[in-house]
Amino acid sequence: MSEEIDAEIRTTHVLDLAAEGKRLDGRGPDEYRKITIEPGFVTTADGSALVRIGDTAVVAGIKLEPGKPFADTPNAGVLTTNAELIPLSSPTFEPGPPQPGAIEVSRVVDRAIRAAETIDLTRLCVTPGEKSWVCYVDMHVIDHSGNLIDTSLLAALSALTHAIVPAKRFEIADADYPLDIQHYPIECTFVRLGDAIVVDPTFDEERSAQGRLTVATDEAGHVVAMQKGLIGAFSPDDVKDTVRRAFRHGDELRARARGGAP
Amino acid sequence: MSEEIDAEIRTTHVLDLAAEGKRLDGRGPDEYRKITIEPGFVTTADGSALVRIGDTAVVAGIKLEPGKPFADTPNAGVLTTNAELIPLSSPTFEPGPPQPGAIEVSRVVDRAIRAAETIDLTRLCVTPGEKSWVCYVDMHVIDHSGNLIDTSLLAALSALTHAIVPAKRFEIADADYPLDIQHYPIECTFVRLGDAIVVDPTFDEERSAQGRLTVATDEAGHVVAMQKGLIGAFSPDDVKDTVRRAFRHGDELRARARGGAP
Amino acid sequence: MSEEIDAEIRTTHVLDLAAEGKRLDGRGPDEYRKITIEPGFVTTADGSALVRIGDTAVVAGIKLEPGKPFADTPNAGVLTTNAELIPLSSPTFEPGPPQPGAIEVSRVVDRAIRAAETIDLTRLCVTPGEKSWVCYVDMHVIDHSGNLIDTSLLAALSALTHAIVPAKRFEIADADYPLDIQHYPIECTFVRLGDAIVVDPTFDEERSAQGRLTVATDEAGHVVAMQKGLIGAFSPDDVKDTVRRAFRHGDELRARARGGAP
Amino acid sequence: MGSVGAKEVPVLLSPEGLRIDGRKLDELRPLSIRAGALHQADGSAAVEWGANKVLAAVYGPREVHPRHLQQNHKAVIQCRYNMAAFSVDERKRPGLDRRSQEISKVIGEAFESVVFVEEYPRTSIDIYIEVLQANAGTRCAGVVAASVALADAGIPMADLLPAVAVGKVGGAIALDLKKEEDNFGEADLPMALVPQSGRLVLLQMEGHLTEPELAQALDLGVKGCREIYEQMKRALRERYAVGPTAGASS
Amino acid sequence: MGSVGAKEVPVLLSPEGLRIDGRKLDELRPLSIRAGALHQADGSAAVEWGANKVLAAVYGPREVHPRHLQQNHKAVIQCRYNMAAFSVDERKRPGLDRRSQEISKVIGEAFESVVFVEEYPRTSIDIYIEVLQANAGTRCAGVVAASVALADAGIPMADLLPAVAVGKVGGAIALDLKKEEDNFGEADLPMALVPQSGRLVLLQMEGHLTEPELAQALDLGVKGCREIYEQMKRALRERYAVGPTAGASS
Amino acid sequence: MGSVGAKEVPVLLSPEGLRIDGRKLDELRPLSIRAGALHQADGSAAVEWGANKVLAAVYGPREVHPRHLQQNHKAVIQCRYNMAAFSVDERKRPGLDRRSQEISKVIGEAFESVVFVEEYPRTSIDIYIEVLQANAGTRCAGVVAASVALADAGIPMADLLPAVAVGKVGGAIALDLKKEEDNFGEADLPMALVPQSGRLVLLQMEGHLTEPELAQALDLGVKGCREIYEQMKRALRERYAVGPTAGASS
Repeated sequence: MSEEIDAEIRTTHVLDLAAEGKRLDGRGPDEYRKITIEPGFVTTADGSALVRIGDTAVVAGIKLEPGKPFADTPNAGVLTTNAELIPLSSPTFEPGPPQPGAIEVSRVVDRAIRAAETIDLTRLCVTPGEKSWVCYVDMHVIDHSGNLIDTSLLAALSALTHAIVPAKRFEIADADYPLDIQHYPIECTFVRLGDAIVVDPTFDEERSAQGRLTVATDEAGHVVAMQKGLIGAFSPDDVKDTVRRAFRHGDELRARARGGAP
Repeated sequence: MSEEIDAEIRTTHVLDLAAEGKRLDGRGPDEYRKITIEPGFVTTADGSALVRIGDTAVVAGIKLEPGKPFADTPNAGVLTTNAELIPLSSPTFEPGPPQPGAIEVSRVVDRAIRAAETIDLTRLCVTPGEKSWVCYVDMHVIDHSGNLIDTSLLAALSALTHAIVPAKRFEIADADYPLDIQHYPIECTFVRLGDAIVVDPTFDEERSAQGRLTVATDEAGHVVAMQKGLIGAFSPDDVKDTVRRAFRHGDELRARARGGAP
Repeated sequence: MSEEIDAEIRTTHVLDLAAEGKRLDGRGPDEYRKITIEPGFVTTADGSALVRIGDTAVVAGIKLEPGKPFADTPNAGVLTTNAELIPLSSPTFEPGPPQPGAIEVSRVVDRAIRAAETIDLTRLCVTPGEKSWVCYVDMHVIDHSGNLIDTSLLAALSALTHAIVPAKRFEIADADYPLDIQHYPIECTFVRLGDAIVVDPTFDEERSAQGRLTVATDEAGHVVAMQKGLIGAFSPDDVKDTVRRAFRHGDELRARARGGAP
Repeated sequence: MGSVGAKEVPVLLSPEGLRIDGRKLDELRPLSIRAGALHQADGSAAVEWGANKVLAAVYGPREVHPRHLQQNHKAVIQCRYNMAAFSVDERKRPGLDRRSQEISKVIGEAFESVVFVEEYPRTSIDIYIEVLQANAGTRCAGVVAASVALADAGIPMADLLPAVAVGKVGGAIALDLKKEEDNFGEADLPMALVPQSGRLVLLQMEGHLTEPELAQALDLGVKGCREIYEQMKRALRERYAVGPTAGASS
Repeated sequence: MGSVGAKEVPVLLSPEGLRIDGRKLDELRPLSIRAGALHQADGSAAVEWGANKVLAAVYGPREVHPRHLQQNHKAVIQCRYNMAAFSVDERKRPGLDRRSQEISKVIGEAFESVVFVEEYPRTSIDIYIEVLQANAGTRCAGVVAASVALADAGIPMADLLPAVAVGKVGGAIALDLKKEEDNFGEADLPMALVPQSGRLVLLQMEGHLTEPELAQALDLGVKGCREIYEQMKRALRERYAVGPTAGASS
Repeated sequence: MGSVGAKEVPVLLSPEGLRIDGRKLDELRPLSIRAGALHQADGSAAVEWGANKVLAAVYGPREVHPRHLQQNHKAVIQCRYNMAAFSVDERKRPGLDRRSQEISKVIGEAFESVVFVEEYPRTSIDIYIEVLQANAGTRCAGVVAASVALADAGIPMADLLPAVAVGKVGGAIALDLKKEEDNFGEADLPMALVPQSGRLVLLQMEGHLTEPELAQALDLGVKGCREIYEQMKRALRERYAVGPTAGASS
């Protein structure tokens, strides 16, 4: 019960600050927390990265294995994206099958990667209709202080960018080779706090939010995916304004994901 | 709690009426509610029907897909019957895995279709031991006002009767062709209400019942399946009498399912 | 609640007796309950045994079926061990998916069978990389009065010892032949009751125990598996002493399992 | 029945009217019933019937689990019919398949028709049936075993529930089918009888029977149930004459 | 969209600017809405929209199940969007896949943004959407149906929620995509509008749109929603003018 | 161990008695422990041990979920050991397999042997262990990490639990096996020690050891645990000397 009251007090505080154009951690409405990217974090993966945005941390790992293409896309490899919101990472997550929240993160990240045509799936075909690479993108959330979508996609993209296709190990080619990245989608998430719409929400801001909006952009000036979440509403003008901001942030984050340097 | 008392009052009322040979909706003990059959209701299915018995409604859809025959019947296709008692259709159904009630409906309908040899499964074999048609019969209960078994089987039979094997789409033959129906099973369900045994029970009658008995007959004068359900008992003479009544109703309903006309 | 108090009283009693070097059923600390082995108990299995240790009873059944070898062991058959702790056998078991306790029994028995190289899996290969026998060892606990691990392994071993590979039925060879047993692992389980460490615990002793230790030995003088379970601790000297006792018991039980005679 | 594409149907009935195992049409397979076969259960029984081996255990009246199934005015009966992985020719995956769930339901309803459930409000009476070796007729063997187990547990009931399947083999109505008869026969009709009222609380059927055949099958089944009833009572008398004994096997 | 390795893309837009079914870019498919289509539900609606057939039912406010989801200061809204096995070309396995779970979540959140949940603390309002026949735009059809079902159930809301998807086909922004347009189009953007506030409570997007295209799509969607809004109100007026009628089909 | 049909066994021990990575038989792999590595958990630790990367988090004492597990006289310890999909060579399906469930059980029991659970009746102390990168010995790394996480969370315990696996490679008893040694070695014996009492609360074994070898392995393991114990204490001193720091990696 005290937990519930505590949450209520924090919500009020977050909203009061927002009304004055302020945020709990002193950031401006259009400012991300500190971002660090550590590519190659997991050597058992074919590609990996540990990404932190503020106190939120996600480890993404890529695994490539030979499999069978889908019947309706015999000339293409298979991409499988999965986010695990494990109970280690937050007092609000419970053990058990994936909850709607975890499924939403998986699917929103998956949508951006897929719609942006991040990897050319036809290049993952080995024998049409028979054999193709299955590319697993697993995102393991290890610390949840808000904004899981942006952190997870950034981790996935960084991991993909450095991934090596283990063609030699599986005796499919004479040598391993880097996974071919065509496009670099970046997701930027905003929440409404009263009249303010702020980027990169913390956990407390998400809990206080009156609507969440994620916009994924690519490096060529396209919006490739969007997702409105949580209880709340956005006007079309809010959306247009948010898209503009997402393009600005997208360029900066994209450079980070591609380089992997701080 | 008021829900529980309400149910008890209704039960008493149903039984009191039955003792006078009456039913809540004015029907005689051997009278079905109004039946309507709408074949071809779902165009995405290879065969379909919307069947209503009174306020109960079931949509059945047939899907035929190439698959593998079972090891012990290499020369036969595969028949799979499934009833979904979705929570949309009744306040008593909950989301989640199929409950025993849904499984019973599926299996009792399946038993009638299978025992009657409704379709000649050997004609669904493509290459013995390797490839055969899998015939899915999916029954989607959308309004549950009692007597799901009879409604579901009638919907399944009507859907099968009009089903087309999509042989061209799957490049197995040059043209699609109608599914071959050999026999026409009909299930008639009765419940005991005190000394009375009435056909086509409503939801309230099922809840008040002291036993339920379903008899499936074919057009050639056979009983092909039976199922006693719910708490309650029937004497052998009750059963014999019920079988006689099931044959009478069977003929009438069969004509409806075959024709599809009202 | 009275159930809980009852358990507490029994625990105190068990520990008090143990302090005097006594046990509830009058046994010495290093004495097994009466053991009976009934091989061939289930004729539908390819090998089977009903084993009782005191009031604990387990039926093990072996089934051999053609299947596919694992990719990393193309020249070997597959061994699958499963213990079912069905609710019939104890008031403490509930219906549903396997609980950690059932999984532990399965895995500890499996570990002993596998580590001891009980059966030569390479002899279960039919066509390397393509076809091999899958050997299912199913242990069905039917009466749980303590010491499920020892009883289950003894049942599994007795069943394997008498198993016949159904090569003729599956048209893999012209005749059936006995499964080839290379080694005979035996598991001996001990629990700590205060300062005493007693073998073959009853249900009440397990519930009172301050640690459980299982030691599996083979006929050639090896420890092949161990498992410490329950809340409690053992000193290295306790373990060494227990191992010595396990070898002694192992020889006696092994003779029983191989012979199947009382 | 209805085994599509089956290779060849064996001769199920000799010219003399005898069945593949030499039985007459109205003859039961050998049946042995032992009450109190298990130690942990509040009541139990082991049944060997032809080549079937079936155990039943009863726990309760006890707390209802899960809690929300509790009923204010009566005990709930929870029945679980399960087959061991090795009980059939082709290994069965552990756990309840749809067939087992259906059988659990109809057996539970059969017992709820005779147990005086209103005597134990807010409790659960749990019936567990385990098939260790199957050879047609396991649900009936399960009902017989569970019935004796309930009596062994001291649960008050209107009556015991003898049960048997009747079928049609080689054109004739026959009592208590064994596996080959069930596989290649023309009909299968399992039933459970309340002997004192003469009413059926379990009844299922699959196959092809004309109306007269069905009537004949019902009558033959009732007759079979009455024979089994005597053996059930005998098993219970033995149990209480000689005191509790142990062992699931004979 | 993004159908990797698809064989050949059909011509989705004629030289005259007409779509494969002859519609103009800003034209909706035929839409019929019937309130009160089901008997058991507290409120219901059947929607046929192009070749989509979707049902919605509302139960509640009622007891929360499972109990631990109950909230002290408001009703919880539980939404379940489900597709029948036969509703799509390739048979769908029964039960909620990940796509259905995501859609259930965003639709539930959309309705929680307009329903006056604080009026019914400690209760559940359950929204069930069943897709019987799918042809692109089923989540929007589901929102429209659920909206009318909620009104039919008498649940107080700030407004109805018209919904529609906008997409990009043959290079042009188009309203209310049908299946071929969705499969081979360049973008898909489903949305749900609160007409009185002009705000969006559901918004998703996938594909490729430039910033100006996105702005155009939003505006076209809002326009489409306002048209649909009129039809929704008409359906509710009909329902209460002529009294309850039955039947999921027209 | 026991890798049936494995192609060729590498030389695990050089003539000089050195192991494939140059270690001596009683030498540990490099171990780094960082307390307080996570922000959300009440206590946490990151362990890098050879090529293993393992995290542990502790939540509690807090409400028990699900409720019926609550105990009146003590806290329940719920332990979940999980491997990330990418932590092993062949991708692991997400979720707990049977191996993980067994390990979760024995680790939970090990901690319940040292945590003063009776101080927090009716609560749950939840231990989560996540293996991000695996190279043999992950359960021991998990115990070490969880131990430090419990201390970091301020949970009162009789002692920390150092843990290590001993094995047999190339005929010799060796401390702290790495993956190739584990795969091709002759035995594996993981253990966890209560240093102050000198007793073991976790002990498993698989392979082939004679009685004298087993005794030797136990003694070597205890020695290894005592080394690790010093590092665990150092990590906790560092944590409280320099104040909380962030970051799962070094």
